[in-house]
Amino acid sequence: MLELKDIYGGYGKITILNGTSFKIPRASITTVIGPNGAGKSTVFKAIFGLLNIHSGQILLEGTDVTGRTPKQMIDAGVTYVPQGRNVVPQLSVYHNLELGGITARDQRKLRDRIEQVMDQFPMLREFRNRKAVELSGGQQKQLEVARALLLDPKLMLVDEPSIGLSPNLVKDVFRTLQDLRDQGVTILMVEQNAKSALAVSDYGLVLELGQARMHDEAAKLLADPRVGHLFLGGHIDEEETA
Amino acid sequence: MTRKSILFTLVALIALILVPLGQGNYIIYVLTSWLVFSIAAMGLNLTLGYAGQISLAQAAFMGIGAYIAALITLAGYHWVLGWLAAMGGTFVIGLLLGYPALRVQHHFLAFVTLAFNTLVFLVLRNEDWLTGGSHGLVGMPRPNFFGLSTGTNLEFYYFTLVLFVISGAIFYWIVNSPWGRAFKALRENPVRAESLGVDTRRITLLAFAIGSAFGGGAGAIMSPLVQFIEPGSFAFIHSLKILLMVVVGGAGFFFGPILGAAVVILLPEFLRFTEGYYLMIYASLVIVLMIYSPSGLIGAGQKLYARLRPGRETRKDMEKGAQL
Amino acid sequence: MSEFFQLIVSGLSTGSIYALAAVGFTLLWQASQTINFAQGEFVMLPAFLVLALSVKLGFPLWLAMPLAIILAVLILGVLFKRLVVEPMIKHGTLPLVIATIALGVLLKEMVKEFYSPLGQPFPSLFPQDVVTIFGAVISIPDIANFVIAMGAIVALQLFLGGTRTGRSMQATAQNPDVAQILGVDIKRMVLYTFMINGALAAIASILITPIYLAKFSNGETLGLIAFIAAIVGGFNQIRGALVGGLLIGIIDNLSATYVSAEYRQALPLILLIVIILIRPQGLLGTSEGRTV
Amino acid sequence: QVKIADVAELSGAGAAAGAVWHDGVKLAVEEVNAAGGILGEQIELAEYDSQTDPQISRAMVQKAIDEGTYVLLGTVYSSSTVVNMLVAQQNGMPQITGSESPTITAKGNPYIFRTAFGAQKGLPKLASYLKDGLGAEKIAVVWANTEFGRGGYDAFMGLVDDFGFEIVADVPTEQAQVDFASDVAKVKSSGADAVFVYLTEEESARFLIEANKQSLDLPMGGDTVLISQKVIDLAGDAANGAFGHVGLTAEAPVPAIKEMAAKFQEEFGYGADHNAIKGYIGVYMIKYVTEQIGEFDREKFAETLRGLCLDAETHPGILMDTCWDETGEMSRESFLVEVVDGAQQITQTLPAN
Amino acid sequence: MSDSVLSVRNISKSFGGIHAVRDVSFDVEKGEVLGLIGPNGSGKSTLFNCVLGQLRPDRGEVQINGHRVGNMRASRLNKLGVGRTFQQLSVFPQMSVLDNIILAGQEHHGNMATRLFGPSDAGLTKEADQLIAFFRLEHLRDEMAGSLSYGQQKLVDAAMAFMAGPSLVLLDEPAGGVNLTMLGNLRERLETYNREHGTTFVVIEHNMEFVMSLCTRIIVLAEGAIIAEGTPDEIRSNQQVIDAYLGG
Ligand SMILES: Nc1ncnc2c1ncn2[C@@H]1O[C@H](COP(=O)(O)OP(=O)(O)OP(=O)(O)O)[C@@H](O)[C@H]1O
Ligand SMILES: Nc1ncnc2c1ncn2[C@@H]1O[C@H](COP(=O)(O)OP(=O)(O)OP(=O)(O)O)[C@@H](O)[C@H]1O
Ligand SMILES: [Mg+2]
Ligand SMILES: [Mg+2]
Repeated sequence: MLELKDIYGGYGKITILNGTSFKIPRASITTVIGPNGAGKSTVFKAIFGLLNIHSGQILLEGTDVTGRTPKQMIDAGVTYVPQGRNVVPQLSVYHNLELGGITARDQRKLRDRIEQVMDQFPMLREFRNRKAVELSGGQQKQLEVARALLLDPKLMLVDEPSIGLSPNLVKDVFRTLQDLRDQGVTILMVEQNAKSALAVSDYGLVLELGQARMHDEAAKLLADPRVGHLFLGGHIDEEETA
Repeated sequence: MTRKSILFTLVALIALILVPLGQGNYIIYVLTSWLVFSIAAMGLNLTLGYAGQISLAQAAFMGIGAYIAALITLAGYHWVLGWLAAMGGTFVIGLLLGYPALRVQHHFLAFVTLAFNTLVFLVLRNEDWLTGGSHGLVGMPRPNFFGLSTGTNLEFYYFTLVLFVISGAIFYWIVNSPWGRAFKALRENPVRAESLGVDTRRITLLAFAIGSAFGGGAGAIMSPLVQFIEPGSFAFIHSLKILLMVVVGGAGFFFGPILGAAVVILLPEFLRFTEGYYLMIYASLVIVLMIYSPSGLIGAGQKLYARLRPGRETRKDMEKGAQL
Repeated sequence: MSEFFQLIVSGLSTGSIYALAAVGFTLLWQASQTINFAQGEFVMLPAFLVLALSVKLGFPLWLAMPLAIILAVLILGVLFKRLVVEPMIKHGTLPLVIATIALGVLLKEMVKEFYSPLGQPFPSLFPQDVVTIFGAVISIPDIANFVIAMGAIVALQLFLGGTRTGRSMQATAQNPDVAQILGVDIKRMVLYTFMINGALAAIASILITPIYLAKFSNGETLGLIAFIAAIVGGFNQIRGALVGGLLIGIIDNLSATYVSAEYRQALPLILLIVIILIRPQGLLGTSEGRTV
Repeated sequence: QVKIADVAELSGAGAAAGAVWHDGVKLAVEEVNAAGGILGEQIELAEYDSQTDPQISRAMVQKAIDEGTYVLLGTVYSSSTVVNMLVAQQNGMPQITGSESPTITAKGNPYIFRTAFGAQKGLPKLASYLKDGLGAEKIAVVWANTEFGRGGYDAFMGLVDDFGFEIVADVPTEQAQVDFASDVAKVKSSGADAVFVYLTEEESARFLIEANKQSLDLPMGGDTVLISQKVIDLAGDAANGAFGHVGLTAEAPVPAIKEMAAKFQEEFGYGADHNAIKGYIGVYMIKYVTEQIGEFDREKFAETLRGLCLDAETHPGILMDTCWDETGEMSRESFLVEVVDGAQQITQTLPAN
Repeated sequence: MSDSVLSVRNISKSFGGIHAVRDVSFDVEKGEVLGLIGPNGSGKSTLFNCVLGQLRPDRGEVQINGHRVGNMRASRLNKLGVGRTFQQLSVFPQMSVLDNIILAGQEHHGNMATRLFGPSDAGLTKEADQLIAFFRLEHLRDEMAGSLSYGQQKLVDAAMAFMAGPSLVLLDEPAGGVNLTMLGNLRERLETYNREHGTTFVVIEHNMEFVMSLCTRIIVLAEGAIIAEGTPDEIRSNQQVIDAYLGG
């Protein structure tokens, strides 16, 4: 479904990704874990066309999408939920959702979809006419996740959805992602909440120093002592991974 | 200061001492007004570049300073008195102008300061009894210091240079003290700064007051330099000119406004040979500069420097390995 | 009384044109956080385009005016956006402000150098007939100015608030990063706003120049007034800019007459400072919401 | 070769006046050079743009002097001239200015000379016409609140008592003001018999247009600018009926002026006005005075020009008989003009005073 | 008034029709680590902002160390020893990490005059470096804070709250986005401070492991009101809390 081949890239002259390569299959959930500053978010930006890529290739279903703009990525069926807060502050909740579907061809269908996601996150319906900026941190995050669901994407890039969400909502979100996976959507997600994230994932990917270090089935990673080690301190040495 | 920057400062200083030698009166005059505007631009750089408070009234403060100094020297007192009064007066008025900044920001603040500038202009023009109205004030004497005269243009240049160096040193000191850090914090994130104990109110007011005092000081030098002041020289449009200096040079950098003032004042002189087109060329250059380097000349310099260095760079933590 | 009424009427007429300029100003702010200090020059230029087309190239007036509007949309909209705003939009307000100041100088100088440094008469679209109501003389151009300006602004308001394109434009204005991530073609949205601004400026120009005469330096006053009107209205609201424009037109007339002609510029400013300090978001503006 | 500097308002608010003045200077320089120059030396004309900014004009004068000029021409705007004349004076540089503000010759500067007389000389002529010709008593005064307008305003107000006028409306206006609605409304409701208008070109035209729009039916008189060709061009029909006193005009019934105006039109493609004529005269002043003293000597130049009279017959470039007094002020005949059907019409020729 | 560091009395705050906080009262004893949890939008951040002067409550009163803090500015509060973080990242993006952290301490040293005429780092470089080292940010010391990753910024943000040696710290979601190892460090730091300096903490957090292992007492907010209060164990097993917040 998605393949990164030896990506080098970064901010300005600084390279962050140093030969990142991995491959994820269709209709699966892959969770990326790794220390702060490992380059997880940077990988997502690279895929979504927000980063200056020096070399390497990104393949989406076999076609080369390196260097495409975000708009083109959306048209190709990719949506992205970035880290941090990303709502249009002065627009109402409803209009924010509507914007999420701005690229949709069929606007009537979009309206139905909005109703559906509002069922999923009842808070949104309650506050549909409030300005997004007035929502609490977690409410804004819900809005963002909901917005990314609207377009029925093929591939979802989700950067730490759990930040700011209450535990029951995190569970809901994970469940939703699993449902989507079951419907054939491919999901690439970053989570610090590694245990619960890996528990709902098919694959896990450890990213460190801008490189994919370990890539395996989620269950195996969870059981891997080196991953345990990873969460206890120190970093994976070259020999260990080799 | 690093060794490199000390060396640079010394070289620059020597250059400033040597430049006017053998030049005609006009060139010396232009150089002197560059120094004067540099001081005013430094002030704005503090308010705008460091503290992030947009002010479109720097010319008004120059005006207030110039008139205070002019009135005092015309009344027969020594210029130093006029200078101190100009700085003091503009400090206080700047403090008052800072109050709106506590309530409004950005374009609203821009507007309030713009309005203030226009009001100052109107008062200077309409209150003939004090300011001479649109005729202005003429004939301010150039001061003597312990027998040293500043009468000729060259003498006055050195006199201004001394004041420029003093102002520069004070400015450098302020922005490199913890105050400078507080100013920047105010610019970047006032809410957070407040929660960390920075009294943003006081810092905002100070940013205005100090910046204005620099403007007033510059004005006080301007009146014996030009020996004629009239309200039109301190109209709003001149505040834009000073803003141009700060941003073109590089807002928030020590040398920015000095360079910027050089561009705004000296560059038109170099372009003079193009006759009717010089303002067009000048304006186009400014636009191109802003496109190439939004952080001004300093930024452009850094960009060029970076271009000369080798291609890729790995971030420090990416080399060492980020600890978990 | 008739004097008072006269002042109100004249104020509304010029005020409506200030409003056109101010609305454009507000639009650019919304779309790209551009404080366009060249807005006055934007209003000055189209009149000269009309003159160049009709006087220099001999086009009939009915053709020259629409052509000039199209040219204005191209130059002040497309070109300005492509050449100046686009490369800078990422870098915040200040560099753009400076660039627009420089652009204002450039436009002024070009008109002066390539057309004329002297003021030029400008034909009026409307007959100069007057009607007298309650002792106030109202000219046909006054009425026409008011109606056209209102019409343009109402249409714009409907477009922005009522259509998806309009809302995409708003999203672009408020958070371009997010808009981009959602697939809004932000470049196109910004382009639209600049084109609309070009058209508004051209209309304002054609309406106001018969009275103000075409002169390269006209923009200095107009730009300032547009800025002030936009501020009073709140900067983030179209109808705010409308109210701001009208208010400035009237207050200026009244204060020049009843308060002090020497301080005629002062009163509106003082009033506005007070308004701003009492209502920091402007008269009709909405507050920016929670900050923490 | 002899170098002559012209410091003028080539840009900024005063460009309309300064650029025309400069063209007048250029025309005269060409003529003089074609006719063999001054004392056999060709004139090299150097132009300096004051940007209509007094401070810059001062710097430009300084620069012109640094770069060597024989005599200085300019500036037109009084606000600039009052500043830069100090520099010329300090350097002993004769300066021939186009400014008409009364203050300029009142400062005892021995190096300044006018090309047109100050408002204080012209306005009494206008005032007596207002009183005797029109029988006006209640006057509304509309003036530009700038150095230029202030001079005219003060001069006119000084006459009020002598002529027994009552000022019923005193309306100062801003530089580059575009909206004159309130000013006209004020005049209209003041009950004045006549209006005295002392504004620069575009503002005069805007005032006339607005007055026409509000159907203000009062005689409107001014000095030089109000009835200048430029204002007539700009204001169109609205200018009809305006009248005023003119020191110099291309329409003057003086053959030499007509001829000069025709040449000017041919050379630059637009009509000459008083500023063009002033610039033109300025150059010829340099020529005639220098030839009289027989050498290029600034001190002597100034000395000779003070108290000098030049008659137009032997000095055709001066266009009309002209005298300068000890202060640099000048005198010559002038005209009363009315705008009829979009053209200046001389109604009276007034003697020199 | 015994040892109560923070005392909140009947605070209410509403926005338009929304009652974000309804009549909330509680006390925090010196040396306590209090957890504040509750569903999204239950008013936790609003409560913090009311306590710390960023918002003015409609009703009610807050006392810190026995002082009423009604109209007190946040900077005054901070000088009285109250540190905080915001839910949304808030560092100074165009300042280096070191400068960020020094800034957080400098206002607590000397007065305006010494801050102008004294050393440019207010003598805090060493202290700041220690803190930087503790959060393992040495390699980023001179980077602009705005160019750090989310989690790194979060750590800088937290570090700033400690710089002034506060006696009461209010943290709004300190754990969000922070790597688990670092999170362990953060918890350790909190505990050390609490033990050695008797620093009192109030922590809003959705990461239950973090809250439960750190806090001595937990208050649960729902729809603006307190619905439960108790030790971690009590809360974990409180059915109301499970329904409203933890989920099945
Ligand atoms: N805008 C930027 N400019 C320069 N460097 C950056 C920028 N954004 C991130 N970096 C650097 O790139 C590296 C990777 O950052 P990235 O955001 O990808 O990390 P991450 O793995 O997502 O971390 P986290 O878990 O904290 O979100 C970090 O060292 C960070 O400091
Ligand atoms: N400035 C505001 N204007 C309008 N409503 C607001 C404002 N601030 C907060 N609210 C509302 O008040 C309620 C409480 O918000 P608050 O941010 O305190 O929640 P929270 O408990 O911190 O939630 P979270 O865990 O998601 O951060 C929410 O419904 C929010 O929408
Ligand atoms: Mg990240
Ligand atoms: Mg919150």
